[in-house]
Amino acid sequence: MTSPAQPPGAHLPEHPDFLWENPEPKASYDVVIVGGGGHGLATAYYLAKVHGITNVAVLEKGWLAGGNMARNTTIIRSNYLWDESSGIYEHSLKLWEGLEDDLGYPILFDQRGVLNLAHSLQDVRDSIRRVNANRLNGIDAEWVDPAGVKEICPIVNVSQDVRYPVLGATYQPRAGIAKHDYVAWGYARAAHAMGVDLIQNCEVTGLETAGGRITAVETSRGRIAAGRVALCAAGHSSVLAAMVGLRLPLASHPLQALVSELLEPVHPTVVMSNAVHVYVSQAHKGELVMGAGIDSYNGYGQRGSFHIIEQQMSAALELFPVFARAHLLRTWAGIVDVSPDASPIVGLTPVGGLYLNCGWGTGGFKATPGVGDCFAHTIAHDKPHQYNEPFTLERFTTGALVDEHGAAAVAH
Amino acid sequence: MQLIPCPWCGPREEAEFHYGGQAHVAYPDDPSALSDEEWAQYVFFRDNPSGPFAERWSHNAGCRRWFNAVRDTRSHDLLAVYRVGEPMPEVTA
Amino acid sequence: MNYRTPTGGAIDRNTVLRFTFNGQSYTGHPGDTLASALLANGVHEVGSSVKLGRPRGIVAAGSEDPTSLVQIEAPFPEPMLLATTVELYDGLVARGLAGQGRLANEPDPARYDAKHEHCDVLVVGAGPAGLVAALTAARSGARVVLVDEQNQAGGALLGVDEYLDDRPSAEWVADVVAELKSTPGVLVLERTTAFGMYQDGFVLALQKRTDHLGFAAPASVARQRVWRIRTRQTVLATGAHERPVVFADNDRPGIMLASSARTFRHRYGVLPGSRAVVFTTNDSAYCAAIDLAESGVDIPLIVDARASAPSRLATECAARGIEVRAGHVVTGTEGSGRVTDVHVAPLGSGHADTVVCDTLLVSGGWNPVVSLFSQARGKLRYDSELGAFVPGEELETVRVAGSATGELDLTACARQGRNAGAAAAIAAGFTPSGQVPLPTSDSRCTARSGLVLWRVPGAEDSSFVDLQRDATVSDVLRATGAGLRSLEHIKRYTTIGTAHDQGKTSGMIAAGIVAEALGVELADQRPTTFRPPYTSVSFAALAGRDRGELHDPVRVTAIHPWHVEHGALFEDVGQWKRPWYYPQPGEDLHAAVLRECQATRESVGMMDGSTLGKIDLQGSDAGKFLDMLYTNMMSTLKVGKIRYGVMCGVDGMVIDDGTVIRVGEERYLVTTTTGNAAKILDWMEEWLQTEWPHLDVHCTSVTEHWATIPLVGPRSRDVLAAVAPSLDVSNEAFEFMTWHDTEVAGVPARVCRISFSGELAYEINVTAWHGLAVWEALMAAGAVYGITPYGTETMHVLRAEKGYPIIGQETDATVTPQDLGMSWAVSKKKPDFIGKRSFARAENNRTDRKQLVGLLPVDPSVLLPEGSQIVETDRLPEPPVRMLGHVTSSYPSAALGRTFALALVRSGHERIGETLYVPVDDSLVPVTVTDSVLYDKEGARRDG
Amino acid sequence: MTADPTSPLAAWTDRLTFAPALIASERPFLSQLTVRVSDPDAVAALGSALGVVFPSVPCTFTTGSGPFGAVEVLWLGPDEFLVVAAPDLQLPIEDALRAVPFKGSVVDTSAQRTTLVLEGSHVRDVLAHGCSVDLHPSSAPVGTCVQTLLARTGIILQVTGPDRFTILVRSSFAQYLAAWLSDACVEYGAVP
Repeated sequence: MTSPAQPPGAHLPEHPDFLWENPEPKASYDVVIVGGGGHGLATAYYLAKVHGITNVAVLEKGWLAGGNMARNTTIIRSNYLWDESSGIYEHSLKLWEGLEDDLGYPILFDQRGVLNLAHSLQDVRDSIRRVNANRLNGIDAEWVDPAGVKEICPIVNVSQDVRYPVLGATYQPRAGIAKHDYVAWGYARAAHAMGVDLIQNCEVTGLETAGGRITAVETSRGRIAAGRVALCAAGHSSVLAAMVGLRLPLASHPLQALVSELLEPVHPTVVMSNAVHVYVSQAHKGELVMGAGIDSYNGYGQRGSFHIIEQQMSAALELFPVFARAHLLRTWAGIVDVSPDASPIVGLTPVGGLYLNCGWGTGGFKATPGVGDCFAHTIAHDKPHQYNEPFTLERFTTGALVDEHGAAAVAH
Repeated sequence: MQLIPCPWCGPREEAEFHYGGQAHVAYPDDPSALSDEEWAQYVFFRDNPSGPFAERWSHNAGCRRWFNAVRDTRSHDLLAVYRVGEPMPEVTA
Repeated sequence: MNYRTPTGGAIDRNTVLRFTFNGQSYTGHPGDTLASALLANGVHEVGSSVKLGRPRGIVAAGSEDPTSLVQIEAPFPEPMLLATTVELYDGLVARGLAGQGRLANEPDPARYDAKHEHCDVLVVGAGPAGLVAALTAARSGARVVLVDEQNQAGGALLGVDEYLDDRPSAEWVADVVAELKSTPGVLVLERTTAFGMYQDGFVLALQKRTDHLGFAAPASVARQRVWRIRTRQTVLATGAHERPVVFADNDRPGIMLASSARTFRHRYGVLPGSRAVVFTTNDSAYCAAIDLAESGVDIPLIVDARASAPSRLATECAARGIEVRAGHVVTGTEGSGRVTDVHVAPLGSGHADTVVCDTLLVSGGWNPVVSLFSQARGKLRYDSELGAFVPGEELETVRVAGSATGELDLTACARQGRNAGAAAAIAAGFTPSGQVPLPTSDSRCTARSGLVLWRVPGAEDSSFVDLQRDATVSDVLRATGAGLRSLEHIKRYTTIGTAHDQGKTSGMIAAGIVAEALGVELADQRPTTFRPPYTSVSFAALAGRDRGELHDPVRVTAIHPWHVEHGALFEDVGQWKRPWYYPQPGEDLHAAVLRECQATRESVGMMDGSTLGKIDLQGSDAGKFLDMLYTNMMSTLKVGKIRYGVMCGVDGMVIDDGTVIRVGEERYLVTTTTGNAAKILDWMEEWLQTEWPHLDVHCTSVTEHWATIPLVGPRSRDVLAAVAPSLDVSNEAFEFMTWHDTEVAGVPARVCRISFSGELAYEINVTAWHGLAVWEALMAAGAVYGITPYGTETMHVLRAEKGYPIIGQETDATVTPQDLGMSWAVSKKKPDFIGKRSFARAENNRTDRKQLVGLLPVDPSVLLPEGSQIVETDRLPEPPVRMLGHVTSSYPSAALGRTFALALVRSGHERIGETLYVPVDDSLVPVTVTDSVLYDKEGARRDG
Repeated sequence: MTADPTSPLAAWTDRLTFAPALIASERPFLSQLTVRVSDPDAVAALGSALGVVFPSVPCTFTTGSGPFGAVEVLWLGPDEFLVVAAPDLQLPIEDALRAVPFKGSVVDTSAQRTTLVLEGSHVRDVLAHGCSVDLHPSSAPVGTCVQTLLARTGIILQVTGPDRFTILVRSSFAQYLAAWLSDACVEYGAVP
């Protein structure tokens, strides 16, 4: 038995597959990142790697990557409508493409493509509009007709004799999926290796300011002085911001997802359908991973309503009749913070040294490398990176919104 | 699926209701007198607490009445419902 | 070899069922599961493991089994079922799986449904505790639902040969069930698994209704049903699962939980093998040993990890020639498929003996089934004596009884059931009548918890923690060695507990092994979260009957049958089916639409506009209210007149448009777009009820009360005159933007003179009941003019030629009325209206906003694809290319004799006359920017 | 030239017998008026005009008889009622109601919804497949009137007898409802 003073497992030898240590927090850091999910870990990694800032702590109230990172359906794509969104998501996708080598860690990034189905004439117009915008922005995108959909994903029911027939789809071949835990662990391992402290079971209970500048964070493990503080706590951003009197245009909602048991490969790509509210991929091991629309009400309870799942299933079976006898194995919910224009808020705040990264709604996972890089830049230079410059808090005052509801109505 | 106690129809399943976000956000008396910041606060910014939250619901599939509720956003438990115009009741979460 | 006992078991020995497994033919009996039938035929090896390909068998007798995954191939392919939960039927074809199932290629012909059920007391589990709880509640007069996942009640009693009150336990069970089933207000659901527990007493349960009938399942009966149970009070009598102990090579077929072997013996009349070693940490396995020995199984040895064996049971064993070795453990097994030898050694260290056997029965204690309790947000507590998490608190509406609490004595379990049933009934407002007598068992094994032992030290690479995930003790140590400290991380790193069985038997052991590895106390650890569903549920069951034509309601107008009969193709607009166009033989979309447009512009056309939203507003403040909702002034509208209006959200973006008719001094009728009808009514109610309750206005939807028929074109006046003889249709008597009540085709009608096409046009409104007849009357009256029905596509072309936007096509939540060129519809006089303040924001005052303009391809035969982007230069630079906007609508025009488009273009209003470029495939199409009104700019045609 | 009316379920007329599960029948062309009023005196006066006491208890309906014969008044909301009477009375009833001075509104909504009567021993079972409201007689006695969802459509549901219900459904959803009922009754032996 270990003595109570030692943290759990402190007696263990270092393992060849070592991921990260579990240090006691120091009294002070140059940068404290609140939230040890994908975004927090990626931000720490790029701060260390790109900007040489290594006196950094990532504070996580539970276990690393145990929030939305642990609960998402891992879809990665960059086929957003507006230039601003294309910029940051495509930046992210390019980083994904080199991430396994960069981190030296397997993340099972698999560019299997994504189909976004259109079910109405207006869906078709919107889809073609987005494809054209994507191409001019240098993003791979094509419009495929129902036969093309069938060719890419043979199990999609493209019969025109159904309630909401598939009229076509946009296709982004470079889109794909990755293994979310491995992504988080890869970043954590690499950040740790460069000297970042990863501190779990450390809940931030207060933010300390002096003269309009952040000075420290209060935590369940004591006060930690900080030159700069970066908030990366998707779902709980409003609660943290409120600690310095900052009100955000966010609502935190449950977002549910589910998996089936393991099945022989049937689904070679990722299919999303905003109109019937479902998105599906088949993970490497064989389980079908599916998500739905968000639950309507604000909630921090990490649970949603089952009728959302039932509706999602009836939609899924219309699109994929072969799923009838697949079985639901596990359901869960994350907490997504949703902004009025379905775009994130990434940048400076009225409090000096306090930086905000929130409002990703359902799009956070795919942005992980991109926002990590841009947010690290923002923190290091006290100035936004070009790709997060449009995503200010001020846009809600000026009206310069980046309305991505069309791209994010269902998510992801 | 939660039961939501409509102040008129009694408890009904959540699917019959429409969520309306934060309650007691009054339309400004004179929007033209507000600064852009103040107007943005009204249009876009909302409280988003983890804990009791006064919010609006409409019994859409039932009596179509809007009402207010205090709900604990951590447990999703409804702590109180009250009619529009009534003050927010004291609740213990 | 036949392992069926000569007697015993709840099977029908007189009936033989034939089935095929892994290509071999076998027989079994009604009452068998696939697992028991396989065991009866001596088949232990079912499939192989997912990662290592090791042979895997049958470990447990119920839904907790971690290994017996099978694929059903007939009657219909179904993946990943447990052989232990598949009831045998004649003709079953199945095969063992290596971790992955196969989906059918063909559509599932079965029906599925859901049913709501309400009760005062729900009891989950029909073992002794659940039965007594249900009976107690039922006798109080409460509405009771009892669900149980087995095909018959009894729970743990099904797997033993105990006597209750001096008679076979089955008789006691049958009596209780008979009383329950004959009590009004009681519903007993067999083959029904409560899989999810949610807020406010909402419990979901899956009933397997026809699977056990195999090929004989009636097609008209839903195969599976999701019960949506809403209960005031719940008693969870969900029982306990026996758990194994982890040791080297603990995964071979033939290694089985001791109580499960006993279940196979007593419930199915099947012996697990001919020579079985028993390895236990507690008393309960002794009963299995004695039972099996009495049934003819050679039991050479009981290996008891405890320092001393229970003396009475040891004596009984000795009398049967069973050796009991206390203080010993199984350290490993041998066998190329099924187990052939086990290694037994003293706990700690010492010489290992090898014992020959074909079966190894294991008991490592009991895990109360707390999944539903945890889903109900009940807190769990670690019971160190039991080595398991147990319910740690009482909830107001959820009680736990029986072995789900950790209690193992039958009478005590029943007492808990009685108490819980009574308490639940009282809490639901009922008074229990009398006390249900508690049964007493003659069981040999006094239930005591034993030694908590997670694993026997040994070869870590072959000590399996999670048999289905092939996760071993090595994997756990690799995870802790990697620096992982939380159970959740280790679970994810090793995948323990995430397989089909969701860790029912492995979860607790994994937690114990992790705690040992980390040197922490389990009591300080938070158990990993239990998530629904408790057992897997087919997608089809969850989709229920919301499939095919019932997937989402198809909304149709009163005139719909005519459209169908006349060959219309339909467009989905929300839930509505709207005629898109009416092709004549040989016509495609373009040909039909050109014809429809031409007929309408040159003579007369008509369409079914019934889907338009219509809202009746009454009250002294109706005008004031509309002035707040619309950007333009409505209160000044005169009775008898009509005005077009635009609505914005508070953010100043256009949300809807339509016409406002002033019906009376205090009465208006407004129309909305088809897709927004419900939203706009809700929008009005929201403002009225929550913001301006002092206003005297009431809104009532009349969308479906009225059938609406726009009659359009230069001959529309003639057609109208023919069907409305009492109406003066002259331009003077019936001006543009006015309405008249009259009779059309002999029925009361409101005729509005409005135009969405630029032509002379009337909109005829009659009750929906008369819509079809009036439509036919108009067709008849217009025949002489070649009246042409047209659909939404022609409607779109006609309005686009006039530059009228469609909300949702020209707009996308970023467009203001000014952007649409509708500053004329934005009141300068009104002090306020919804959205007005937003117009003053910086972004709204940029000069380079995207504005609605017309585009004429320089080549008049080129049709721009809708959704095309627009650029400034005739050559594309490297991406990202600056985009000026996009094409919102684009059509060939009969009236213009060319193609044209509408587009949102940055600084569009200033660019009129400029040439811009539209990338289409690999070319850039030059286009000229024009005003958005392309047809009849002077508006000469609307008066006919 | 007078146009004949067609009811929303005209195409289903011969297909509404879902025996032995239940018997359904459309009662087309009933006079229906939506009344919005909250002042209790006005409510009483409107009732007097029709010979029926308006329901004061939420989720109930009342019946009465007066100048327009048998009239039902359904509670739809705290200030909203639906007056239902025999066909062809909507205009005189509207006039009679308008003759009462009150703050509120009267709207002829006769064709907005159609009416289905369901009777039979399995009627509760069938409804329970799509309706989450507890229809047990102890919770929903005769006289109950709820607006709720049945499967994926909104309905007004009246309990009019021990095994008898009346459903009012928006006209455009009526065929969906009929198809849904037809399908739900298969389980109870009806031949689709």
